[in-house]
Amino acid sequence: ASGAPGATGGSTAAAGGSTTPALTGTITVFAAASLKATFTKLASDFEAEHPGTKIALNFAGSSDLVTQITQGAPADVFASADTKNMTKLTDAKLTDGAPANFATNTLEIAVPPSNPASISSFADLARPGVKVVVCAPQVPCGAATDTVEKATGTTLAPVSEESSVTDVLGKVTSGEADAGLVYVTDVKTAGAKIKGIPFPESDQAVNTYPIATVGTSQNKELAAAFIATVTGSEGKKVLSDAGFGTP
Amino acid sequence: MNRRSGTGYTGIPPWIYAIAAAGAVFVLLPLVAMVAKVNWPQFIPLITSESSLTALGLSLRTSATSTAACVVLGVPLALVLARSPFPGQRLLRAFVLLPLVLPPVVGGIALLYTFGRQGLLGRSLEMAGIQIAFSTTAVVLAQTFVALPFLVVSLEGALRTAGNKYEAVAATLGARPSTVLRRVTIPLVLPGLASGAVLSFARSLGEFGATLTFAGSLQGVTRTLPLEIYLQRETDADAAVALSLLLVAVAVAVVGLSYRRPRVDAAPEGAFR
Amino acid sequence: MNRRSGTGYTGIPPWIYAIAAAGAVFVLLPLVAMVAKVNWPQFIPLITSESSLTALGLSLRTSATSTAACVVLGVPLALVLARSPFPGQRLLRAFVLLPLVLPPVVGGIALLYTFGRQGLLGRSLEMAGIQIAFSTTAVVLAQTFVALPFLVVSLEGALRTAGNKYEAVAATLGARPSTVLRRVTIPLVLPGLASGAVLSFARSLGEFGATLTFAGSLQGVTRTLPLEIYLQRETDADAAVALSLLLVAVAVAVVGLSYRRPRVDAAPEGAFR
Amino acid sequence: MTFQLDATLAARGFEVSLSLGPAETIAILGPNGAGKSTLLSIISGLLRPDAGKAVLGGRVLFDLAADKNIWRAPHTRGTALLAQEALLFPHLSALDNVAFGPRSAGASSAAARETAMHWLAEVDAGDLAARRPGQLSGGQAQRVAVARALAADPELLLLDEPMAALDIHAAPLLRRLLKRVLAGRRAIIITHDILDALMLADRVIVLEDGRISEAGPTRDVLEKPRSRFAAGLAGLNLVAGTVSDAGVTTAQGMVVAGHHDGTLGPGQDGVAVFPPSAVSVFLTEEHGSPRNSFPVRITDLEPHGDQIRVHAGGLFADITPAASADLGLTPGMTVHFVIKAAAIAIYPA
Amino acid sequence: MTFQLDATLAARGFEVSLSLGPAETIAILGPNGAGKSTLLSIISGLLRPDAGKAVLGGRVLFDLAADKNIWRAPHTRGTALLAQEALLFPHLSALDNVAFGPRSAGASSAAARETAMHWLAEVDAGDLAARRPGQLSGGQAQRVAVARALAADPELLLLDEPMAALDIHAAPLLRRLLKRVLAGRRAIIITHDILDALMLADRVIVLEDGRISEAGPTRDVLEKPRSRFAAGLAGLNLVAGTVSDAGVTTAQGMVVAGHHDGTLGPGQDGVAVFPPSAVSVFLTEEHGSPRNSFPVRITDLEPHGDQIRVHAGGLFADITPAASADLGLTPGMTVHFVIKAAAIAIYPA
Ligand SMILES: Nc1ncnc2c1ncn2[C@@H]1O[C@H](COP(=O)(O)OP(=O)(O)OP(=O)(O)O)[C@@H](O)[C@H]1O
Ligand SMILES: Nc1ncnc2c1ncn2[C@@H]1O[C@H](COP(=O)(O)OP(=O)(O)OP(=O)(O)O)[C@@H](O)[C@H]1O
Ligand SMILES: [Mg+2]
Ligand SMILES: [Mg+2]
Repeated sequence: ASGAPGATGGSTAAAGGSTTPALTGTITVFAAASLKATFTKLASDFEAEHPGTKIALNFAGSSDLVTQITQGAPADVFASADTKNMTKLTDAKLTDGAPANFATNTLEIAVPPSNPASISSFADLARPGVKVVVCAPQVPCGAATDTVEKATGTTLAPVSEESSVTDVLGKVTSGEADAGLVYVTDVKTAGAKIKGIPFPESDQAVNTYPIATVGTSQNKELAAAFIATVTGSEGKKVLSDAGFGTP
Repeated sequence: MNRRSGTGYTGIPPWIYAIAAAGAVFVLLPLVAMVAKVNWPQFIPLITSESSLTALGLSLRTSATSTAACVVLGVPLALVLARSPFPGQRLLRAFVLLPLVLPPVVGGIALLYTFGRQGLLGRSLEMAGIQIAFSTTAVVLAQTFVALPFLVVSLEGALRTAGNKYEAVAATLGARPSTVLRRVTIPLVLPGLASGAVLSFARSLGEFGATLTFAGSLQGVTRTLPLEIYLQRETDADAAVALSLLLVAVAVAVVGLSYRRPRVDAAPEGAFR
Repeated sequence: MNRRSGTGYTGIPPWIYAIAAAGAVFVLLPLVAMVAKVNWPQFIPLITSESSLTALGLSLRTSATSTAACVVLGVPLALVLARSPFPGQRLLRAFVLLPLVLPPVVGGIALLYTFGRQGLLGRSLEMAGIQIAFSTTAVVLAQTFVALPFLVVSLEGALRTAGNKYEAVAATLGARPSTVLRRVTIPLVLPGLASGAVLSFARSLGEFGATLTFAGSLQGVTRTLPLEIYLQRETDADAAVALSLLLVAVAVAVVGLSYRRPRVDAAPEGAFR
Repeated sequence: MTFQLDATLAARGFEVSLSLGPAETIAILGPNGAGKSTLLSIISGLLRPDAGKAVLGGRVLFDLAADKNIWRAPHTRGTALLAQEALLFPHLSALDNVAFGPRSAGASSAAARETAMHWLAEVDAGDLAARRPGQLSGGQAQRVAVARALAADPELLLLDEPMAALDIHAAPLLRRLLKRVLAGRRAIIITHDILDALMLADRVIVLEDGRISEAGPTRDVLEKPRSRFAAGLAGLNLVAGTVSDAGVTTAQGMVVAGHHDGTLGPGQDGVAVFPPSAVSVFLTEEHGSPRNSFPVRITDLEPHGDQIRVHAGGLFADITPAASADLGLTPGMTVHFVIKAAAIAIYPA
Repeated sequence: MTFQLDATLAARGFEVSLSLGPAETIAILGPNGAGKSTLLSIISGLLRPDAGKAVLGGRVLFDLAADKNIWRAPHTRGTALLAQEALLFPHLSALDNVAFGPRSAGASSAAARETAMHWLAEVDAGDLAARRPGQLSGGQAQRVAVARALAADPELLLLDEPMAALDIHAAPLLRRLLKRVLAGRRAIIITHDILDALMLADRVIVLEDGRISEAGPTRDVLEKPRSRFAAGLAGLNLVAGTVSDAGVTTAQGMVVAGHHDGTLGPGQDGVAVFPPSAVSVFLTEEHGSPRNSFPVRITDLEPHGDQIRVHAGGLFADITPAASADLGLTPGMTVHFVIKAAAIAIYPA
């Protein structure tokens, strides 16, 4: 897997440099909502680089997107926030070729800037009286939380198991909860409204973002070119600026 | 007229039935599609699973409570809006309707800003020892917030349509305003009030966004059936759809039962005796 | 009575005002809290950004269209439910109400199952060259689906409250059912119809879950203001709240304008002349 | 070209059959709750009887025989109903209310308004044209409602108490208008005023308890009433019972002596009818030439023209105020009503 | 302990001031739209006048003087209103409708129902107790509404056409009931029937165009009417104009000769009043002893008792049917109304 991005990255550079006239038309990219900022930037960069192309972006939760694609939505590219949802699509034989992983994300403890419960480690979250919110096990960040809990042997007693990272973040930024478990990238986006506390155990649960061309795509070439941009150096830069790790 | 023995007059042009049928089909088809998708062998264990039943119980309890809260708060609001003209009435009406347009998630955020620990009232409430966030109370608050406009609007329409003739008669017979309200106004607009309450209940039962944002999602405490469905969807959309049939069934039962056959004589004094 | 010169009788007990005030505060406080949180220097560029304006325009257009669709489909449904008793009427009413209880996301999935390419009707539609999902039409369909019950329920309440005396009179004067409908029924329940339409419009304007699932979120095509707000919230919750103030402002304007001062003489024949 | 009706409605104990000539007007009289409004509702199609049939000028309005079940909708019947409540459309001006019928019949807006203006003027309500019903007084609303029914110009006009709520000048005016309009027209008028029947109707029908108790040309019914109600209308006393040689014997055993023409056999049902002016009042039982003397308890005394009307035992007597004062009559007193047999007419019930 | 009212309401051209003794009943008469119902609405508190004051037994009902602005709510006024429409509560049985007033006054449920049953029986509607208003006929509903107003037992009873829609047996019955109930009670009754005024009221007030045009003891008003309306009530002809030596000169220049007692000076406003029986009808202008002969066009002929009433030129004459037939009178003809000056009474307007 580590070789693939490099290879495609190279071809993208070639495509950008050459005057290949093949890249025209429009593709629709279905991307996880957490990719909004990065993909918006990548898409506009791509359009600038390849005049005559248009990248339409459709953001929603990864599972929503999968449902939409399996129900025949006109998607060309699917970028998922976890491998589980991508697997649903490959199982349904709706991808064109194997998905490529283009980013990773790890958990971080988020606390309000004042850190009212004085959290400094993962173990602190299990202290009685600390109001912790986490993601529900059904969603990727919740699965990751579970993994970390198992790995550390710490059992959390959350006051709420949210269905998305955004909801966890919302509880922490509003000061409702004392701490929450979210992704590094979320802490970064939230800026001053939140303080991130990294913890070493987060390595135990790395979340991977895969991307793939949808089998029913009418413009696989353009789709492939966009995927190349995402997985290529330009994509890496934009993604890592946003806090994503590289797979 | 002809309420009992005849069906002499129903003034509905035939083409109205055609459109009504189209409308009904439009609403029913998606339900049929849902039912068609259900994987029945998987369905029974799913809806009888502990988490589903807990969520259903919580949903019914909180929806009933918030419907009651809507009636308590909404009937006075509708009365004031329909009966006593005052400056700023239009503005008040517009504001009361706002929870309708706010995307529920934003509504939830607004509630957090108000009743949350750091919110407008939160601090005072916390001093008073009241903790709302992450509790079942929060669920009820969220549901009441989104469902209240339904009751107010449909009741106000009914109150306006009914007019206040009978209330005035009651007053000339010596009835105090409270008596008039209890014995004349409310009984007369009962169909409107029932519609409103059913709408509120249904909206509360289906409420999801505001609850998620404001109250969180903890099994048995704040995870209502819609939240359970939403989570279920993360892993299996078809299962989520199946689970929502449970919600649908509950709603059909409640709505079906709450609209009794209109009383034979509920209509105002017959004109054609 | 006393519609013109006097304010002789309004039968509202004083304690009703107190509760109404409490209700109003409950609804208004979260709005105040929202406004208080707005970062004004950031607000103006945000709401005037191209994506916001595109989304707002799309929202207004689709909501207006779906309100019209609700009126077209809902008025007949309400008439049939209110006026002509038939077997299975209660069941039909319950089913028409269902979109209210379905969590919107599930509603969206159900619509996909119906009108999607793989759906019940989707195949036939596709053969006919019609693609609905992920188009602006899909947005309108989703909004109509969730907003229709509002119109039906509030109009049915008003129709029942109004009774059919005047319709019968009109028929005895030789008016065909269509004429009765146009010149008597509709004008008489105008307040109820207005409430219903306003509710539908508001619900359409705030619609989010079903649209996201069924229509997707493509800028300029299907990304309405609530979807824009949802996406905004991924990055900045406060900005999302600020953006929803735009929605609130639009709604207040529409509701405020659509409820005109009730006509001086809209109430039935004065009893106390 | 006649109108023919048979209808029963068990829930209201209603069972009536009647017919109407091409240009005939009949008046329906009867006590409250007799079924008069029910009759008009059935004819106009607002109420469905349990069984029966109605035909208007060759057109079947309804026929509920088991194998037919024909039911014509109200708007296709060619009848127009002025109901007992005015029920003006609250959202239309008086003019538009009256123009409603012509408009529904297909007239242009301008033509309909012209017709409406004409009828409004006829009922002396021309100056109210622009008002909404909510701004009209009771009598004004009633006039506009009458104009609305007349403007519909139906084949059969149904008027339920058209004179209700009118003042003493408007009532005669409307009565005259109706007389003019109804000449050469088919109409059924419900009224409590015998004057309306006399002036407007060719025939009267007395409805009691959902059945026709009397029918015939107005004068005949008033001169020879067979029911208590019709006798009351005519201002006559009526005692019903079984005919005997002496006269009429009531169920209570009271015997009213009177003259009858001999065509009546003993044992038949018959009525004894006499005017209140033929009744004398005595304080004690006198034995004179009059053969009828009944002890009765006075329930009331009221002025009646320049006489005093004494109500007692279901009968009434008209005497002069002077006589009343002389006798010191007061309600509650027991007196004797004395009637000469010669003043009493007896005929079959 | 009197009732005193002053009120103006510009929108309806209403300006009335009246007072009522402790146990007095007054009847309000007047044409449609005169403001009769408006008056009752103002008294009962359903309509707010622009200005004025009302006091009932020492209690101020309203006082809208600039510095006061007192306004008592309807339910605290001690008045009960029977409005022109029955408006029975549609969701309550007849019994509960009647029990509504007593219940509101604080009676126990059982006591209120007992009172209600009593009043229902009084209006002869005892058997309708369990019915809903939708199941009552027009007249039945009216009776229940009257019972409801009476059961409220107010300090001041306000009845707007209580006899409307009643049949010929029910109306006298109710009239007698009201007479009994109103003895020793304060009440205001609106009616179009002079008999009601005669039997029930101590005084009558004639309202025209929002103003009192006549007031006084019933008999006085009927014997010496000053307004056209009151003359109509009394069944008299009335011509208004300016007094001259010869009699009364109308605005149109017609001179009606008659006798007056000399207290009237020329130039004053006066009325000439004469009964229809004093009017003779001639086909041509005759010069005989009668000094008054007016050419008029017949608008209508109608039966009136055993006479024929000839309407013409705003006046009316009663003649025998034989005379009418002899003269061949028909509407549209021009005839001469001839009246002996001695039969004409002239007095101030
Ligand atoms: N909707 C109804 N349901 C049941 N019974 C009714 C209904 N309406 C009227 N009735 C009864 O039917 C009978 C006839 O009523 P209808 O209205 O025809 O009387 P009516 O002759 O018009 O009397 P009125 O002179 O009082 O208007 C009455 O006994 C009345 O109580
Ligand atoms: N709501 C209203 N707005 C404006 N004018 C009105 C209103 N109601 C009545 N009027 C007018 O006020 C005047 C007095 O009406 P009111 O009802 O008092 O008459 P009334 O004497 O009771 O007549 P009736 O004998 O016909 O019942 C009428 O000219 C009427 O048209
Ligand atoms: Mg009737
Ligand atoms: Mg009136």
